[in-house]
Amino acid sequence: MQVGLTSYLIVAALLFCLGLYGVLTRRNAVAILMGIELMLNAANINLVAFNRFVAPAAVAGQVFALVIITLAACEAAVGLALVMAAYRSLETIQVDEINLMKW
Amino acid sequence: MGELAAFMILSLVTLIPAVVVVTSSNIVRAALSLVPTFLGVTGLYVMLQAEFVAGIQVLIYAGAITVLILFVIMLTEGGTGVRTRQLNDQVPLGAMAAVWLAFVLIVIFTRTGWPTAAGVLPAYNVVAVGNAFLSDYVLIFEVTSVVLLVSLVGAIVIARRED
Amino acid sequence: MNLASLQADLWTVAPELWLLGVGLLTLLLDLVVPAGRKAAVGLTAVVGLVLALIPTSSMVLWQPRTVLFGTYAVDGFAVFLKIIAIVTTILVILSATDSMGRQTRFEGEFYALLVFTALGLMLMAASTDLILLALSIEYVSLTSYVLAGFLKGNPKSNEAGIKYFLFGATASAVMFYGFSLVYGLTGTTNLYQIAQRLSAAPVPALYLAVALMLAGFGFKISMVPFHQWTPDVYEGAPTPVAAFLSVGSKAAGFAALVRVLVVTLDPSRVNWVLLIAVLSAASMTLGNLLALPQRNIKRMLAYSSISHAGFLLIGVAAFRGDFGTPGVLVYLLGYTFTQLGAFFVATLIGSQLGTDEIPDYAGLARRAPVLALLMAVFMLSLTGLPPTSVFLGKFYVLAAAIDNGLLWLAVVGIINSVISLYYYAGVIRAMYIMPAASEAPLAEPAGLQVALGVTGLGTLIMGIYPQPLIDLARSAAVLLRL
Amino acid sequence: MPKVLLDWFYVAVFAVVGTLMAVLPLVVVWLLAPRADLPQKTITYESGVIPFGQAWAQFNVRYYLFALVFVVFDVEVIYLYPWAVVFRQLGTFAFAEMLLFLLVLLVGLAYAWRKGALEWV
Amino acid sequence: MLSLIIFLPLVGGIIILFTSKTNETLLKGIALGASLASFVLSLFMTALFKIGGGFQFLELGNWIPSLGIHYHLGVDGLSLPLIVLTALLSLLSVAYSWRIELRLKEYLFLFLLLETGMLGVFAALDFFLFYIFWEITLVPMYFLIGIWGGPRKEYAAIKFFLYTLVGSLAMLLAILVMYFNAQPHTFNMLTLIEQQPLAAKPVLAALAFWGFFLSFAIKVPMWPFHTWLPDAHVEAPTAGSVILAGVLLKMGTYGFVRVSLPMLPEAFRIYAPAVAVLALLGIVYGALVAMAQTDLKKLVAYSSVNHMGYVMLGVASAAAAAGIPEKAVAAATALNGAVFEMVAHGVITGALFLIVGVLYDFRAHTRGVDEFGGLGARLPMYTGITMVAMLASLGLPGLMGFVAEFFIFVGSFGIFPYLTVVAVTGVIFTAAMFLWTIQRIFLGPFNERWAGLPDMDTREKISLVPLAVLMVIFGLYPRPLLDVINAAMTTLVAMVR
Amino acid sequence: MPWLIELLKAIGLAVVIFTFLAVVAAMLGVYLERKISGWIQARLGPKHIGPQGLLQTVADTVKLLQKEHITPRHADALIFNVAPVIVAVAALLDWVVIPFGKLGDRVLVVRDINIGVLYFAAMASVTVVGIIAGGWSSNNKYALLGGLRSASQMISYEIPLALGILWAAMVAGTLSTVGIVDAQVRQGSWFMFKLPSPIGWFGLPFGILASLTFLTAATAEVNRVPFDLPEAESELVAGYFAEYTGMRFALFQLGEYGEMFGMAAVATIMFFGGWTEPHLQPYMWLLVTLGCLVVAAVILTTGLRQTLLVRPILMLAGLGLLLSLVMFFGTRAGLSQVLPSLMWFLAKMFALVFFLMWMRWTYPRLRLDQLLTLSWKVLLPLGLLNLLATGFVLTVWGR
Repeated sequence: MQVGLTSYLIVAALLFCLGLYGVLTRRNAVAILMGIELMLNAANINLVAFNRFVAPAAVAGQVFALVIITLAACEAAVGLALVMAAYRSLETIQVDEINLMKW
Repeated sequence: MGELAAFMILSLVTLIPAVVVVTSSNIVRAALSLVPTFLGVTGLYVMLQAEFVAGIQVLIYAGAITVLILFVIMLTEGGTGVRTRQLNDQVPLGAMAAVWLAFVLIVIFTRTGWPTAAGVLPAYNVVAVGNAFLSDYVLIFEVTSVVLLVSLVGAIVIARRED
Repeated sequence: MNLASLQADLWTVAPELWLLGVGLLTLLLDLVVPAGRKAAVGLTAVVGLVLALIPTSSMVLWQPRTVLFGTYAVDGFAVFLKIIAIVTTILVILSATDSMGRQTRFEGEFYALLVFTALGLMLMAASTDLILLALSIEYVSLTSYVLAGFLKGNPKSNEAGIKYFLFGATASAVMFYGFSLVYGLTGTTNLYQIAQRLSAAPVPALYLAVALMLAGFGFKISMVPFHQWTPDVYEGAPTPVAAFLSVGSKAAGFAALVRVLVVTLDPSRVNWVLLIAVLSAASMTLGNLLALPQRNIKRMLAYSSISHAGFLLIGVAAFRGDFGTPGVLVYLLGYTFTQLGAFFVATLIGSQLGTDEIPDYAGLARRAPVLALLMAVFMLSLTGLPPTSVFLGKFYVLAAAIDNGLLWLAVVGIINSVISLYYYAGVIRAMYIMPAASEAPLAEPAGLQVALGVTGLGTLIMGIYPQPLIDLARSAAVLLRL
Repeated sequence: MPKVLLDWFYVAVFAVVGTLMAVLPLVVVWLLAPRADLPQKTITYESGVIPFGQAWAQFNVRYYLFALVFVVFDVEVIYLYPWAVVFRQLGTFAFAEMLLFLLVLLVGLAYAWRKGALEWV
Repeated sequence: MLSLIIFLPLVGGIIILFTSKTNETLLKGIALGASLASFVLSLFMTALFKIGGGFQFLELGNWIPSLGIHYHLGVDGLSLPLIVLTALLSLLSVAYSWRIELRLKEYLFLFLLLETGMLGVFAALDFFLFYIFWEITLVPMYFLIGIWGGPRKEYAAIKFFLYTLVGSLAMLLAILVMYFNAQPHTFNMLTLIEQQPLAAKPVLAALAFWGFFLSFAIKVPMWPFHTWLPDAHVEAPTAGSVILAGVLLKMGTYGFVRVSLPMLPEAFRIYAPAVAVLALLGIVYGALVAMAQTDLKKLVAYSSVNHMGYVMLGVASAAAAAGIPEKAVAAATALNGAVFEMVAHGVITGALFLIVGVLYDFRAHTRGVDEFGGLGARLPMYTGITMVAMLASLGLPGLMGFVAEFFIFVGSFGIFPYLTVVAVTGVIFTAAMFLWTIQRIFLGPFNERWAGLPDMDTREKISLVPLAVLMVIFGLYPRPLLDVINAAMTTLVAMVR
Repeated sequence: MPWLIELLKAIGLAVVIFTFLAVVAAMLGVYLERKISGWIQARLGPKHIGPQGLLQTVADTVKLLQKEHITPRHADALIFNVAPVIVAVAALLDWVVIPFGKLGDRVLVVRDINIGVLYFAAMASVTVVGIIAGGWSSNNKYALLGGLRSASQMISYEIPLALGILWAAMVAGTLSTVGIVDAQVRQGSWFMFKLPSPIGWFGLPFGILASLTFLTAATAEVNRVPFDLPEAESELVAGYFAEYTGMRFALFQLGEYGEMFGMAAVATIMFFGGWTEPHLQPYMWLLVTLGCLVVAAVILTTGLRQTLLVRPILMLAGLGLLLSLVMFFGTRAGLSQVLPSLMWFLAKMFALVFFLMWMRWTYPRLRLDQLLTLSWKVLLPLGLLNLLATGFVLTVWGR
């Protein structure tokens, strides 16, 4: 059996769904962020796989993946800073306990 | 044959720790499980002949983002060692959503005829990436620096104390 | 590499480069300006932004084209939204010069970040490349998270920041996944090439990609069902930031949405018109219904902004013909003035009275008659009563809907307009009808006065004599299509 | 197998073998070393004092600030790698591009520096 | 000239905004001056008006040319009386409001803004402009009710606002439907009448018709859209009620005659019976409910429902006869009656509300019909004017109301005979209602509580006497007014064919 | 079955290199460290087991193998065990890309990965995770604090480290380690001294700056004095491995020394020409010979002879004498390669290791704030500027 594009896409899809599951079920803000990172990785696998199989002539997919990695890093930096700030003033990072505002 | 085996192993290396990441009741273990996941993804990149991205994946994801996450865990609730409930009440819902989405995605992916082209990737893709960044994607390249700058400034502002 | 063409292209990004310079200057200036005089930093930023308007607006009538290897569009549409972004930023900075200094010691960074965000919004409006689009959307998101959580001493602001971040990052991740599928279906990241190649793409995957991408755009424009963050963030964020988010991010989000949908996706292959129409109706209705019971003005404006997003989506769904795209632009501009004005009043009340509750606006008509009058005008404008700017916008999008045979959507729109009257009138009622708790007049800081004046005049002038703006929007609606 | 894959095949083998060889002495120890389950032995070391409280509740945002600056500059560096490889073929313009890129980030560094994010107090 | 009439009040209002709050006399003076100027100009215009000359005093200017929106004004025999009526009632209301103290500046500004809006509605010949003026009337009215109104002012104000906004937005849709079906796209009402863009598209025509219908019917208000009216009328300050009943309601019927009838004749013809039935229900229901009221203001309010029913009956009849040559005369008659009734009702009901106000605002502070009694002897002047107004309202021959109702019945009988017969019985209820009211207030045993009640003062007389005189004059000699109206209506009916 | 052959080759190489690391880097490294420290501190160091105490570390290893593994109470046992393995394996993986020398036309390198130096930097960065994991899983205040401090330091110095790597990569125009050495061969000199034409020898200051940046960062990266703050025995009770005993502890040591040797190797490759022989004119070698002779003579003839410190220096001088003489005659004879390249590589690497150890025992430990200031406020700007200046010189000025 040949390892084709679809195989990679399926792995990425599973990773994406795992990440989504994490985002939906976690209480801890940092854990949610980890779920998000998994989702971003899934997107990157897609991009690199497509680059390899769909459009190998250029490296657009790889460039895109690099940009997403960059953004993931920035997101982590900013997001975790927010988590720290929240922890300092609210003394929790469990998102379901961060609920000063309700409709 | 070897390729398939490698692919299977890498997939498992990616996915099994990922399951730990999203289910472990110990947040530090979850965070540390990110490392094998990222490395597994690195392996997949390598199989896809994107070794530059693979290197960056290790450097940034495993070496920087994970560290950052670990730091924050240490500095907040993980550092106290207190085991708090990690999952909320949406577990069945989330599981259903994830499984359903996975099903949909896989069905669509397997049935879609992707437009595969036969060409080959540039042999030395660092050079290709460099050329892309410095010519075709020059704007993206420059904007990236601004994004980094604002992230830096913003995160510093947020992380520092007000007094 | 063709150096000559690149140098020529540099002129087309002159406003962006200028803004980058202004941002850097602001940031550096903040390092040397002593505490207590940080307003000077804000003023520098304002001056820089005003100057940026000159090169930007000179581009309105340029021949549409893409520059920098096809990654960036110079068309009227982008330029129009750039102008909105810059104007918004100017006004927000002006409105913040009074109150931010008292609330945080990071005032200088605040202005700098706003300038940088304006840059991001401009990029978002003009990106014609998926990568650049993703980058700029995320760029704006990142600064927005920071701005929302800017007041670290304030738990609500913290909460706003963290919620915004978690929702936003998730939405971005989903959107990137969608982008990756689009790339996979076409093998290119250039929107125009995508447009050509998508015509042969398999449909189910295309639907999937569209749905995933809509998550990201929907988040930016706070479209149902990606709207949950809106009220909490608007309530918790510093009021000028809430104003900025409700206008700037939304405008840029629409820019990106319109570009992706209208330029790249042939509705005959993915029936996104119906999808958008349904989402539009849902946004309008849900936003309105949830706005009804609100007592906090920022929360109310948040829900109302969801509903306005729905209205704007009418224009997107009805993109065919002479009304859709210009309608979105006109609506956005009108909404910009009005919504900003409303938030500025809220800023002033918040900083003077320390409250955001609508009942605390009681008797404002006596304490600050001009302010109350302006607020009344803004509220009526948001309802969509003539002769105000949002009326014109609503008129336009409703016209577009009818022009495109989406009569049902127009009906939903007007029903929602009526519902919205109820809560907007609630503010007027508080200001004019309810008795005042105190008769003491309110101080009105200079920066805010200027900002309020501009928004008020904008709201009214656009309502009374919109011809120049309509001409502008029409020429701007020449969205570059290949 | 293409050369690139072979390269990384070696890396993988190295990782696996290395792990095995690192675990091997642990196993040997497990087999050889004596074991005596004295409860005192597993008390964490705290300079001879009976430990109190959980490991670490102290809160110091400094660590985070450094990690944060690190992440940003680490990302910056990944953009330097491809540039370093190709800039001589692309010439002056590529250099100017990188100059702008770094200029922006140097402003960031100046900011962090001046605002004391790089101080350990 | 027309622009001057319309915008003079607004100019006055803006001047008021920039005048010191404390100088009340000046404020009042400006307001009075502005509305007086407007009124005088409207009279002047009337003098220059050529009967049967179609639209006159046309003004056409570019406004938003890229959308085909123009600043387009003009008057014909339909709008002229209404404009004069508006100017007159506004003037009288300003005069009546002399004693307002609470937030005078805002009050006067809003009032003048309202006047501009109303005048604009009647003069606009461009749909966009029409719509804007239409909407402009809502806001000041909301404030007038909300700030200066009675105990339930907030509820009444928002109810009024919501109802009418539903209507106007429906109208906006209808306007847009018209716009997009015209070739070229235009908002010009005259062009649209000529083009009949929806003639060949029955479904769209029906939609547009119902859109307009909703808007106008709420404004009129027709049963069952009338529920905002009693609240608004009762809670509004006196001058507000006067304007509301005297002018705002006419905007609805004016819309039917100006828009629905000529632009969508086919659709209107099809649905005319339904409209007529609703009108009839309004007539009967209005009268019956009014009879049951003990609150004087409410009573007058419901009588408005009743009277507007007559107007609508006339209009519906005319619509039903559209395109049928042999019924053209009847149609014209009915329309003449309807328009005349609009003017008459404006004058009469305006007067009635002022009358209630006289009693309530500064004297008795109650409007309970049953609390009075035997005032006739004590307040002769007041009683006299009230009697004239009420009798005019119930359609006593020789007074204004009679002429109007007579024409309506004559006209509509030829078209809806059965309905008309029922409607005529409605007149009986109306009469009964007013007579009973007169009896309860002015006749019967005197309630000693009101022993110190003074008669009307000069200002009140200035407000009321002209109206009473008008009722009598046009009751006895309706010809000049009728000629004006008739010319327009005949053209209209001819055009519809 | 070509892949099976490759597999066996890979396993073989892995075993060899791991053994090399364990024996040379860790065991010999520890021994050298103790010896050199002894020398610098004017004492003898290990002496009793084996000749000159050479077998001391072997004995220590045997001892460690018999030690009981204690897992602290409440520790996370799994992570506690995995952490040292991560560190050790990361150190091992560094060696995949390091070329030891040249045999004929074949470069002695496990694999010449085309992103070699990037790979190296990536592997170095993984170590941090292991250290934090180890510090956290011990459930010990000191260990956690030590782990965090260590991690802070390592990440702080990763950027200057990367800048140093980038400098070399930029000058060579490739990321491959072999490519970098080849570039130095092509221009005939080490990057530390000479840049490609048209700069040539004017590149000296840039090269020295870059190599200093890299070496400083490398020292800090492997937590060595003056940057050994994280494991300061007196303050933090050995830092993140406070709770580690027996072989687990040894694995950390292995990782650390492996990493140190790796750094030295990479520095050799990037700045000191890797396996290449120094190409000096014969008379230069003669001068070196004379220098060594003079040193030896001065020591032997003056009172310095009495001091304890002198013997190692004397040994070194003797070694230098021998070497330069061989080189002199070799080059005179017209040999292009006088001594095997592997030897040159090891010599340079050990020289650097020696340098690092020398630093360790000469300089006092920095305070944490000094340490971070050095990284962020000195090395980072300096590295960046150096990079830019070199880039400028290479492209713009050079044209």
